[in-house]
Amino acid sequence: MEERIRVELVSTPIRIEDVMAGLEDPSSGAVTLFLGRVRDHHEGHEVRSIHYQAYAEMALPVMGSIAEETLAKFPVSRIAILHRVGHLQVGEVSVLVAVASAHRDEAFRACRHGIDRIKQDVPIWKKEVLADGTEEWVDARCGGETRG
Amino acid sequence: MEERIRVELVSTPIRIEDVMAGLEDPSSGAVTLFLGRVRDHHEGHEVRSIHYQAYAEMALPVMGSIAEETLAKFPVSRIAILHRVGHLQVGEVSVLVAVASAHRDEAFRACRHGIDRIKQDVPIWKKEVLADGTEEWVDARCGGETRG
Amino acid sequence: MSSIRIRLFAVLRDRFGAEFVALDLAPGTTARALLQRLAVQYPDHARHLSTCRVAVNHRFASDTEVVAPEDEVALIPPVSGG
Amino acid sequence: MSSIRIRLFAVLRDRFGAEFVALDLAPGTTARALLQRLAVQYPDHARHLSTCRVAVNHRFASDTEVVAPEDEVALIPPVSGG
Repeated sequence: MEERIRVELVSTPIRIEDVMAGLEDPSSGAVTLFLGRVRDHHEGHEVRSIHYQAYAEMALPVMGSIAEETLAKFPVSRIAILHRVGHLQVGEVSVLVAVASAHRDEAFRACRHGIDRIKQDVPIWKKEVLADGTEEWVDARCGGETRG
Repeated sequence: MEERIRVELVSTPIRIEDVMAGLEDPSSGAVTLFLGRVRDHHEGHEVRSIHYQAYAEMALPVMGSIAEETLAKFPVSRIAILHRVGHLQVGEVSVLVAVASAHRDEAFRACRHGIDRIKQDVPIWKKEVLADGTEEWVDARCGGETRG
Repeated sequence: MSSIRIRLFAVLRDRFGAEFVALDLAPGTTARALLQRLAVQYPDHARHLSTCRVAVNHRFASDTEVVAPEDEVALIPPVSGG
Repeated sequence: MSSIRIRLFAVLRDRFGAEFVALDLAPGTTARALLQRLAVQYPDHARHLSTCRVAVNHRFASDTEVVAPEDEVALIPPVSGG
């Protein structure tokens, strides 16, 4: 399973090209990628930056389970899930999910499944730093956050 | 419209990182990307490489129309569609569709729409070079090709 | 009667061994009629011609669109890009 | 009766002003009972505690899972990663 799955929690910028290189597989004609980036707005207020806090000892195995579950559920060959922690500016990549598969239908569905499950279960939290200097933890149950 | 759409037909390798940089937009929290790559097999035979031929004068405007149609149909902010032509080896990227949006649901749906429409209407054809040295044009109506 | 040069691609270009095929063009010829005339004139390629769409000036033409001598006409076999 | 240290994150860590909260642990205490005991002991945080899931040894625990003193227990507020 090792080389089919790449799961990482990182504190430095996520390098897309590196991740894509790791998904190379001559039998996979389709690759889908999802990137989550820090947006400049959330529910009507202006966001300056976001601090991501993780329960790392649990987040990593949960990300690993999601990767394995995705490989079991869809006929895909490889998956990469990376999440960044620490202080991120607007525009920086917070999460990456990439999937390689023979065909595009399953590549899209598997990638979507991966990011949906991450947003449900991975113990990572974001605290927004707003334009007025205030900071607040985002509660994923309220408002549009789960659509992010 | 200019800066929201990037459409290119290229004869050199597609550089993902460059394209992603062009999709940067502080209001877009979600980016989806689809890459089509040359697979080492197709309908049971072994593929060595693929030659892509385009009717360039028509392919570019059709790609542009698909990009505009996608922006009109989904609430996405930016889209890039690149297709490579010429001789590609197994593993090389033939097509890229990338979409930036505020939320992930529309980013996934718009990206999927883009690649589906490309495979329907863009006048580009592939000729496979098989392991036994024979070459043949792929007929997208037969077999699994439209699922690629 | 004027003549028109029709662009060929992919499998048709290989079969004809040329990038163009010329056809006499009666006034009022539609895209569909043009394709049928070619199939009559080149019965060996009729099966492949029947799978083609006609493009006029870089857009897919409807069956009833009339082709003029100054138009850029191309035959579009089933596409397989991506 | 033994005691257990419970890990806190995000909004709870800020509210408690600490990375851990200690709780006396009667034998047979379930994950659900642990959360209820905390809410009684810290009524100011009861509303936030009620939104948490309990993790035992890095996995989400069911309500009826029994917590042992040597387990690593954490409270997981609604996650907002991605």
